[in-house]
Amino acid sequence: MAELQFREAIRAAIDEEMSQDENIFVMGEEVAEYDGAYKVTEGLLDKYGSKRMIDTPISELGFAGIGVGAAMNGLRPVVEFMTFNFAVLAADQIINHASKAKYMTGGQVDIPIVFRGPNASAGQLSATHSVSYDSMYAHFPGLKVIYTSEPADAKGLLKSAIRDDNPVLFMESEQMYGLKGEVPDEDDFTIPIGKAKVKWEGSDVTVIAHGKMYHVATQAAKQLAKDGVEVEIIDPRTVKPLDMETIVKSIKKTNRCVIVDEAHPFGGFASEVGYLIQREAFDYMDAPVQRVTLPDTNAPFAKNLFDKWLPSAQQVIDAVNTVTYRK
Amino acid sequence: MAELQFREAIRAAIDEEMSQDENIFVMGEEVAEYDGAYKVTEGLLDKYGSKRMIDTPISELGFAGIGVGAAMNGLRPVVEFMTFNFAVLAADQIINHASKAKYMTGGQVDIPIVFRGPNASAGQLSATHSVSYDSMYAHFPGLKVIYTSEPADAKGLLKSAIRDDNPVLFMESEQMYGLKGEVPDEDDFTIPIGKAKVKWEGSDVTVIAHGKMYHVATQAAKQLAKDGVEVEIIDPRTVKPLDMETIVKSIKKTNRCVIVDEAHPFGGFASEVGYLIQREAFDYMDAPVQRVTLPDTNAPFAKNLFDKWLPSAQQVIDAVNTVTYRK
Amino acid sequence: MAKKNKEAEEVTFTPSGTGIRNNGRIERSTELPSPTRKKHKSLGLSEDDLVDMFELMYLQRRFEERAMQMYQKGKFGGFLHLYMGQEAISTGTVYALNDDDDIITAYRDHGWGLVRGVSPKEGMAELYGKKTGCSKGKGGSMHFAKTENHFWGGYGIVGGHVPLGGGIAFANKYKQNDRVTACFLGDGAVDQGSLHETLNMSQNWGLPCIYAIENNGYAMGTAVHRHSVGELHERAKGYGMKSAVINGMDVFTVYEKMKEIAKDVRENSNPWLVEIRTYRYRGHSMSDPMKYRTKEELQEYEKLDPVERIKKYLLDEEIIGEDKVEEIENSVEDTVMEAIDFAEESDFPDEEALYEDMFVEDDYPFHT
Amino acid sequence: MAKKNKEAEEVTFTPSGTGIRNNGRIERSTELPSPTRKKHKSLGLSEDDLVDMFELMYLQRRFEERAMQMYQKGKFGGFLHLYMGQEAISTGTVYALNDDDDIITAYRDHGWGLVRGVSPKEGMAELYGKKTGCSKGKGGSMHFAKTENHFWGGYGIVGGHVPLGGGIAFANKYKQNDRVTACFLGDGAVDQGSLHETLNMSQNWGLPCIYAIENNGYAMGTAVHRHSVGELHERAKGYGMKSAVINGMDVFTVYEKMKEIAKDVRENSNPWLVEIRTYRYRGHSMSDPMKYRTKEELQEYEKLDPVERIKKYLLDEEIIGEDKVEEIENSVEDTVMEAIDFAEESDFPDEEALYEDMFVEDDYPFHT
Ligand SMILES: Cc1ncc(C[n+]2csc(CCOP(=O)(O)OP(=O)(O)O)c2C)c(N)n1
Ligand SMILES: Cc1ncc(C[n+]2csc(CCOP(=O)(O)OP(=O)(O)O)c2C)c(N)n1
Ligand SMILES: [Mg+2]
Ligand SMILES: [Mg+2]
Repeated sequence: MAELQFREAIRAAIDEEMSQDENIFVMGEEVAEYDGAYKVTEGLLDKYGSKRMIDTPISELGFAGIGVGAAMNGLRPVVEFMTFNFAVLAADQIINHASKAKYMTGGQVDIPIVFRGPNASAGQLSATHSVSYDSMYAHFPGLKVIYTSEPADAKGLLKSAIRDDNPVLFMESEQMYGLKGEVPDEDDFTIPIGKAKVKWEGSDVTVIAHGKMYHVATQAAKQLAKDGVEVEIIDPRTVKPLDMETIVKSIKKTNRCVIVDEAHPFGGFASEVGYLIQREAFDYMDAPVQRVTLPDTNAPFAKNLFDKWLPSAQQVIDAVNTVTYRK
Repeated sequence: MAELQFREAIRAAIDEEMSQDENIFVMGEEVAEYDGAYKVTEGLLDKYGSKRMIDTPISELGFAGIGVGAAMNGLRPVVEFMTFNFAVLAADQIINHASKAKYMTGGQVDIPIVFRGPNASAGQLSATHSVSYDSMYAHFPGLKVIYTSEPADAKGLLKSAIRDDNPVLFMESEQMYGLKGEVPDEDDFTIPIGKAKVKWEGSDVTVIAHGKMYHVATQAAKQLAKDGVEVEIIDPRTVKPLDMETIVKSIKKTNRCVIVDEAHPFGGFASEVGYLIQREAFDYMDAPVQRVTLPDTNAPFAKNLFDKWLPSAQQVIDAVNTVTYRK
Repeated sequence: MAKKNKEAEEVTFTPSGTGIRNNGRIERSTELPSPTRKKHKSLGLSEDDLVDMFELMYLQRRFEERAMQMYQKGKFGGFLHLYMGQEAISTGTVYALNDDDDIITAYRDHGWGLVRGVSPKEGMAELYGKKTGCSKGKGGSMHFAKTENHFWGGYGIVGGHVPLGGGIAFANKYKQNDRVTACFLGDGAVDQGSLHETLNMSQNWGLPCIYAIENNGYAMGTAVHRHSVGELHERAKGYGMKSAVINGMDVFTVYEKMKEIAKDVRENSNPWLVEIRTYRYRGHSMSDPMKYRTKEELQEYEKLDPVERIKKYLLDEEIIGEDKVEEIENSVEDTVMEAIDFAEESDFPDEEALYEDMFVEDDYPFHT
Repeated sequence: MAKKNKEAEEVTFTPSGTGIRNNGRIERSTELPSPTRKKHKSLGLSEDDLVDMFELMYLQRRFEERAMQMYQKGKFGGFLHLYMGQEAISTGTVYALNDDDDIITAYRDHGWGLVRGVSPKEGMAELYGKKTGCSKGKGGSMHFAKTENHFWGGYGIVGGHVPLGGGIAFANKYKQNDRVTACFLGDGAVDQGSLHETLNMSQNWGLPCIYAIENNGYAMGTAVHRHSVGELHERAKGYGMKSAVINGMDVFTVYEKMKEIAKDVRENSNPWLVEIRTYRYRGHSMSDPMKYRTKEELQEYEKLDPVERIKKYLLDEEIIGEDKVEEIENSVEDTVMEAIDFAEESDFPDEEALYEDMFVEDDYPFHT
């Protein structure tokens, strides 16, 4: 096991895959000569040259589409969005083209593309730079969506994503890039897409959290442990396809569930999982599923408001108290 | 009461509002000289002239943004998308600008704009022309979202939308434009945004359905009535803000619920409402909430596949049977 | 003073339309550049080529005339955007390009499919939504495709396929395989930002792609001058890109110019923006009342019909005689009628097909 | 043959960067057009105007230098994109425009706010995220705004505000109020499709708007020739739009040209595309190591510093003396320090503010 930063784990995944298949290339804003806006792709230009490490203009719609076209024609693009907030400009290429072209041509094209980059908020960056988009894309058929919380998951799943012959959205967090974690050094370590992981075992309540929120959940769980509440934390890792089996199994044990989600409430990941739990485990629930999400407001700049806006460990604790009828 | 087609009701709403306030104008593809791709705006060019009825190029991002800018600067644009499938290109203006500019300038701007047009599928138009977008936009703070099922609701709510000082998305259905219904002729008939309506009363099961799906629900309800099952149908009319009060009240009576939604399942309207019901009415539920949605696939062209793809009355009946444990 | 004058003026935004609100004055929606004067030999086309070209053009025309009838009879649903009038472009282009050069287009794609190996049977079956269709009945009229023949398909989001064309060209350059991409788009698509973004990257990166606008005078009901300012090919100027304006009613001209351009693209790996002027004979789709144009305008272009033109050339140059023409026309008619029979008799996709072609794997766990 | 040569060549896409991967050869990222030769009088500027201009430019500079220090001390968070080096553009423009002409810009907006009535206190408090900020602390550095003074704000999505600028101009034309809109964007924003769509509509509809590119040589770490092909102002050619290239390091030049252009826009209700060449002295934002440019390049532009330039003019022309300059500088310094004190002492927004300014109504039922 090596201890790697999140960004290093992502870089290693890209690097290992690029070295094995020369049809893989990286494109995006500042990925090459600048070494990545957040240094994720640092050093890759030196290693792979300007044919395979491509700086793009600020033309998200255009370069996303060029990526899709290149994927149709035999390449394997890894397209970086500086953040998924900017990918909204490319939504047509993701939603109307990447996810649909195979179907509407009766399977004549494959689109082995990865769209990756930071998702959701990263400190006080205001309303237009803080939204979490994994739920939105998971809504649309034809896309796989991954948003991991730890370096090992990131590496294993990104390698799988790059090898996948379908379009995959791989989401990261600017604020987690520096986070360190053990990453298996085994040759060709991959994690299958679509498998959740029980990361903390516990019998009192199931907390589901992915991406940056996983760490909010663990903070809460540590606190709750002091109070004798044993939390089971499941990190779905892959948002779509969603591993409900692992979730339902846990719920059948704990009979209570809190979902922590960095999206807004309406129709977010928490909503979907909460709905499915009541459908799949109705008879096992001792309390309604609670969710901890962003409020239904835009991201404010002011520090105090921003802190209030972001889901907190305290909110998770409160929700756990609610479902366990402790308070 | 006059009997109006859906398109006539929408046109009447626009016409009445335009005649009262000359800051209201309509822009979009083919809205003026062509009289509307679906004849919704027929005759308005003759009445209001080319200053207020504006044909745009196929530049959804650009004209949506021009609409937002014009709204900031004192006008009240009614922006038509030929369908909301094409509005994906304008998503940045809707999600990053219309819904956020007021907040991030600390309230300095108001954006009284209506984006309207047909939503979801309209027969065999294939994958890129068939998606339902009300849920997606409802996810984002700062937007009101309306998708009505009957001409009277459409007229009353569109008038309210045009008068609203916030950005409103008003969704229609190409397939319902010819549908007739009674519309009150009272002067200045409006319906407040955010109020659901119990459209059928019944005590056995609550069926929630809006837009085109409302009619699928009524078909099912008629069939079920023959079997002695009394269905209560609630049409939320407004997707956001969502009137959960009316829904929960009904559920407390029927203890069972089926949601019919024209979106895909993951994180759609059905998911949100289903989640909220378990949270708000947990102790009243005799069965898990079931949903009838599109499958998690793109829209196929072939007639047989398309018919299978679209939610059907039979699926609603099956779901009602499930929640009533009749089969 | 200036101010006062202005207030007197009425404010308008979009220029008014041809013939309708223009006090009856008729403006031709597009001006055609002159066709080439060269004869087939100096263009390097054999007599056989010419006969084949005629057959292919007539096939496209007849296929659509019959498809239209079937549509009107209610044999199939969805949109039906007819290419009639524009056949010189598809035909001239495929003759100008190598067989492994890549083509992508918008939803007005029947002609493009037929010239690039979608058989009339596969095409008609696709319109009918049958499993034997070129896209297995999943795509319908807007999504003909035949990727094995380097026809990447028709796409329904206006302007959406333009970056895809750029991406196909990007991959060709990456693989150094010397293939040229031709990306066709309508005049209406010129107004989409995706074109601008793609042109900038294409020129800056030297992508071997021809962006070819089929300017048929209208985007739906909007005449080209109403939706796009200036001349469309002049968009190239902003990027220092090579450009051309071509008469699209004459197959020789399209062939000649596209061949020259493709050669330049192949040799220099640079993109072109080409405006090919043409005319669409039918409505935008089947439900179009066509009030935005005059009968006179339509008639003027019908006089220039590309199918008639090549037929006349064949006869005038005595390459073939009336009897041979008739024989070809009859055989095409038979082919089309067989295609209709084939489509009628073919099965709809199996119900499972709903879930097929979504993902590469067979066992994808669909969300419910 | 041709083929062989090509295979030998290495494929590359984006041109390589200035000085870094260019074997050390230094290319200036932009070439400055000549400044105007006119003196202030023939430009119609009084001596008082000049002194005010200097003060305003020095205020922008000093405000940001101090803001930078406070940021580095950790007094506030978020992005901080500094305008230093570009102050001639904001200053020349506001003097050229009427007070009720409209201005909108991107996130590099401090200078724009300060010249259009955001007080140093309101500005600094906004950076600190305090309720006394111009945007109540909700927007931060990227979202200065003062709509009562027709400054519509800074926007953070590159290119996203360009259609907003067009829409503001649209409303002005609609209302026939004779106001001109100036929409500023970075060189990087030129590559967004939104610009293309907006230019086409603006030209076709005659919108009274100046689209002004502040070409400061770089979009983040990417030199302009690496992200945009050709000359930026030439994008206008594709639309038959009026255009100009302006030296943006000299406030007189900006003033002169923008005044002429605004006059034309007001009289003829037509848009312009203007490229104003300038230079950003600091990194893109606070975390930029600036490896993409050479120290020499930066130094060359520092020699042309717009603030120093007007100061020198004042002294050379003996409009004011060193002592008066010092007095102004001291008073600006005091103003800025007071602004910092004000920001420090101001309160954060009340917690309820989280839900305010989302909707017009007070009782909107937020979803939970
Ligand atoms: C993004 C988008 N906006 C609107 C439409 C609806 N629409 C379909 S075709 C069309 C006109 C396109 O005209 P043009 O590009 O000239 O092509 P033509 O039909 O003339 O071949 C419009 C507006 C669409 N399909 N996609
Ligand atoms: C749509 C979008 N893509 C990417 C970004 C990230 N980003 C912020 S500023 C910037 C560079 C913009 O450069 P330019 O337009 O030249 O403005 P300058 O910073 O030089 O003033 C980038 C890539 C963004 N904010 N929005
Ligand atoms: Mg056209
Ligand atoms: Mg710049």
